[in-house]
Amino acid sequence: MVMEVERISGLKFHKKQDVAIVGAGMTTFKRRLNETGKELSYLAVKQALEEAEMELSDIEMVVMGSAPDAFDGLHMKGEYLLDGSGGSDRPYMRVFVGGGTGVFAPIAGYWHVASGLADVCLVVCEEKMSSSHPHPQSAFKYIWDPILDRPLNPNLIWIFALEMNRYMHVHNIKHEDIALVSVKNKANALDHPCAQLAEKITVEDVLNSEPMALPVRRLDVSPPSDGAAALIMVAPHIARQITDNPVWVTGVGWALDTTMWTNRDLYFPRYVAEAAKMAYKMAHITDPRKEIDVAEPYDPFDYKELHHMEGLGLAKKGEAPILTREGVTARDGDLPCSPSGGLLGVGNPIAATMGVKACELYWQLAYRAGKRQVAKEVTTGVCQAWGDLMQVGTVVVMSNKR
Amino acid sequence: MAVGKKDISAPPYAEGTSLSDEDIKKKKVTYVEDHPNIRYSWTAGQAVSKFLNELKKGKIAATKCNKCRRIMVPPRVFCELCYKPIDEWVYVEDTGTVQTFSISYIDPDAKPLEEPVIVAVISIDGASKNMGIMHVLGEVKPEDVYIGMKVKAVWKPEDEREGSVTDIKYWKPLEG
Amino acid sequence: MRVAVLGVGYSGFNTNTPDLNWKELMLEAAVRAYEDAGINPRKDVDSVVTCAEDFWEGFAIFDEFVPDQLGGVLKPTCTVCSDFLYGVATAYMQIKSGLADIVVVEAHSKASDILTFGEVIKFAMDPVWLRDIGNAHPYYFAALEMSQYVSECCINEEQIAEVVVKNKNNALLNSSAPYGAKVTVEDVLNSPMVFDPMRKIEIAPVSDGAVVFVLGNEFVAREITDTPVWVKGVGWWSETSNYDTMSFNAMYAYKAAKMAYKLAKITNPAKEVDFAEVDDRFAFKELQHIEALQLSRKYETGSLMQEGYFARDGELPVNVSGGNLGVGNLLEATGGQKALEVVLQLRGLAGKRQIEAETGVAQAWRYIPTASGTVAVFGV
Amino acid sequence: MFNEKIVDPAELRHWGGKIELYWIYTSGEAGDRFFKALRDEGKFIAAKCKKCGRVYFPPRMYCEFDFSETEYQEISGKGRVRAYTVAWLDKDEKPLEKPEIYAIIDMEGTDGCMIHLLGEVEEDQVEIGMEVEPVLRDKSEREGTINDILYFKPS
Repeated sequence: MVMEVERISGLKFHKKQDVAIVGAGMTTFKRRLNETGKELSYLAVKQALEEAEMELSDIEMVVMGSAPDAFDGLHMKGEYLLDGSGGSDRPYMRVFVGGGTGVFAPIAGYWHVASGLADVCLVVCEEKMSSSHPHPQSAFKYIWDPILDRPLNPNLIWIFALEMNRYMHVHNIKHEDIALVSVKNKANALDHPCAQLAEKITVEDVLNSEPMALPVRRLDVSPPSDGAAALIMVAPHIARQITDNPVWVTGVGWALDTTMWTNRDLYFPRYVAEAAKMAYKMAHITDPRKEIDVAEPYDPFDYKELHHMEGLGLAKKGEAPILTREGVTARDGDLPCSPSGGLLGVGNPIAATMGVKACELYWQLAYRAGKRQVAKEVTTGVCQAWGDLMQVGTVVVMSNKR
Repeated sequence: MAVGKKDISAPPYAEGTSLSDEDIKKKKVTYVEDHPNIRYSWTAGQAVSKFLNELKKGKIAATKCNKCRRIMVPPRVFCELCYKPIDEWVYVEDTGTVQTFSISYIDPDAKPLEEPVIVAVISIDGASKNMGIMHVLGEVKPEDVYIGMKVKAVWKPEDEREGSVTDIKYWKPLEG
Repeated sequence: MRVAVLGVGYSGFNTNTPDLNWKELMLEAAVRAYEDAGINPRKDVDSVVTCAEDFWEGFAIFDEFVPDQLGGVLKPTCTVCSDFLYGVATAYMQIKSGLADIVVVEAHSKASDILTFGEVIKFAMDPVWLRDIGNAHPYYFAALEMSQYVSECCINEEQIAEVVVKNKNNALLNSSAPYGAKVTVEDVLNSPMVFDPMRKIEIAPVSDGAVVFVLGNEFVAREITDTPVWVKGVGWWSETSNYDTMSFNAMYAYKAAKMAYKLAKITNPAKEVDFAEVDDRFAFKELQHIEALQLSRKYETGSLMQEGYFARDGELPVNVSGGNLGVGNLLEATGGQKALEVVLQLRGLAGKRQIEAETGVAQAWRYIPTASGTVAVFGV
Repeated sequence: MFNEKIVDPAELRHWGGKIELYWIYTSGEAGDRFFKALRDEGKFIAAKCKKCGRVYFPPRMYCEFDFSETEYQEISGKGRVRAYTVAWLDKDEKPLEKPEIYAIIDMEGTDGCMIHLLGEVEEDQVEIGMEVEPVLRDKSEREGTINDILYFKPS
């Protein structure tokens, strides 16, 4: 018989030290870049080091986040990207939760510092999707179960279309309402110097764009890109030396749902809800809608931002489209969502989307987002990513007050 | 440690060198093309082997957990929620309900398809609620598909079946 | 906050596993580990860490196929693209940072599913500078390193043959080591040379298996057992990814060991470490790694090997389990098998190959073409 | 965790499959410079760190140990064998028609090295410390890849 351990309560979240973010950087996101993955990582790290006014020798440990090896076309791609990410001659580790890696890598950075093993940890995310042929999407053929799914010749978009349709059906949401997210984010991206697909479009443009896997149309989708991003996480005594206004990581959470994605109702992302529960508990947030000032929910597809807002508790189930229509999620709204322009506007180099999620949230809370700075005063924000087969939720809560 | 309390109004970013597909075709930059021969033979294992063998016989096999009382398709040897071995194998119907669907105009390589494919998550009759599989629909026009539609499997002739999920050609609307 | 090993489980190790797919293989190891720890994974586990690389499995995102069989559904579950011991390090940090009280670490090898093993290793090489050169098996990369090592450290063929002889004979006492054999130094020296100066018998063939550890903080450990095995230190280090800046001398293992020893407060490893399980996927690597772990001095290791210093009944036994030469190349589970052997020895559960020990070290390398590795120190 | 298992090998299924993708890898900023010089002029280029002075070969756009920029400089392309191996097996572990000699070659005027094949030399004549020089493909056949260097031969 299995004996059940009596749990010691109240032990959780007793970390060795707090964790602050003091620098971030990213490269432009483009359909195809000449730089190798290593060189892209280097460019992003260089920016982050510059912002923090640090040298590479100040970095103690490195965390790499990068999604499938099939994109860059390298087995053990973490090992390949090592030197460009500043991993030469130091502890270096790659973490991976599919598309959720962009926000998961900072979580791994968090435990490197919070455990006391490192005082300065560099987090780098890179993706070079253009290497994969015949099309970057072809690499997604191999995310399916080789025996149960792959014989049906699936395309990655299928799974999103199926989820989107279910979401629209259950809450009776119109495509027009969902398209507003694409319109908003692509317009927000006009202010992002790294953006690949920033443009002013209308709801009609989205609804009339080329069908991919209905209900998903071309403009509902973020583009595949090449790019990299970097973030520097430090212990409090280091942060103090660098800046008067660091941004603190106050909560992290992640959760992975069952592999059998066809066995659950897709209308609600319970994996995000679980991850958010963990992060909010840690950050002592009880009413996210009131306590969160700015959010960067993961938006590889326009409906996904809405879906994830509901998972994050920023909107009630089925309410996210209404908030979007009312302008609440606009950059000058009460709860700005994806002020960076998100993946829809800036681009979607899978893991490197850390640049528009975690890095953007840091910049917003540090009041360094320039033209993209949200109108309202901000203290606490949340960023989130999703990954795998509708499975992973990764959530980071940051605050500019400790 | 470099110490300097800075005041940056906008974040820095690094410009990469953008290339077009033309640049590659015209060899404006040097590159390497690789077509590796990477092959696998994935072991189906206990549950999936049995599932495939039963498909060959024209039946959909499922497994049952007597603790949570779920009947699970695709079958597995353990219940992932109770974390215990399954209790028995049962057969489920080859009819079901469309949970959600999509009309796909692209193939796995994102190339356009001449005829769209209708793909659906179908919850199988006889299994527990929401126990679905992903498959394609046929004998139906895209505009006629709706969530909640009852469908039935159309099997390949017995001599063409090979113990694969494609032994079911597609699922068609169940009349009446 | 100290970190303890609450339970271990494994499946294998076999040359092939035609009856179980990767999920069922992981399941078998996990169930045994949970039973060993006496916990209910659905209730007690806070976090699950899997160590896997996509192309060892044949998927684009292997992380998808992990949670169910480990009891990790809707729990914090993630993949570390590295060896099992990196997973142990991750768990160590998660526990120390208060994110989790109990963490499960898993790694496995389903190498028998890979039909083109050489092609997969080649796929790890830099595509622009290295991958396309010549037609040989990428084992040549290790042979180049061996060539430099033997000339630099004056190692002779007999000393390397001795590693093979020791490990293959040790493996005969390990029922889960499929490559055990009664061989002599002459047998080895008469065997075919395939990557001069490397012989075929010096290369560990692949095998299948899974290893699962349940790790917990000291409060949980005290509740479960009076004599826990502690994770005293972990270390991991990367030299570089470029062949031109690599030391080809296991500097990664030296630096990783330094980090682990520091955490474990070990100042004189040669005295304080009782035994070690090191990566010997190529026979010469064992000598390199012993040196890097500071268990012997440079230029001495080869002759100590010949004197039986590292034998099962020697001063400082190394690879009592049979090592990779005896158990096989377990891909990312390599460090898992090493750590498993260390824990079994420390708990007195190693059967016929049991030795007397209080502190053991497990070490693994990230395989061709890398210069990264990891070390963990366990003790009672 | 198994109450029963399939024992009949004929009932146990396997599913074959190939990764049907191909990849195009750009040589990158430093690589492009090197391969264009090699292809068009038959020249070898290395990169020197502006800060620590380390000369990298293969060249790269950054110094991996201090992340400073590098400057490119021409080198002779000659080198000295540091280590070598004679490989008899191909990537499927079948015998190669002709054994291939791989070597780590320390490149003259740099702190770096190159891993490449040796040619125009018998297996038993290769020595550590041997001086070698590159043999390039005919200019008209060069493609701007690493195989524009056919092999290194004793000089």
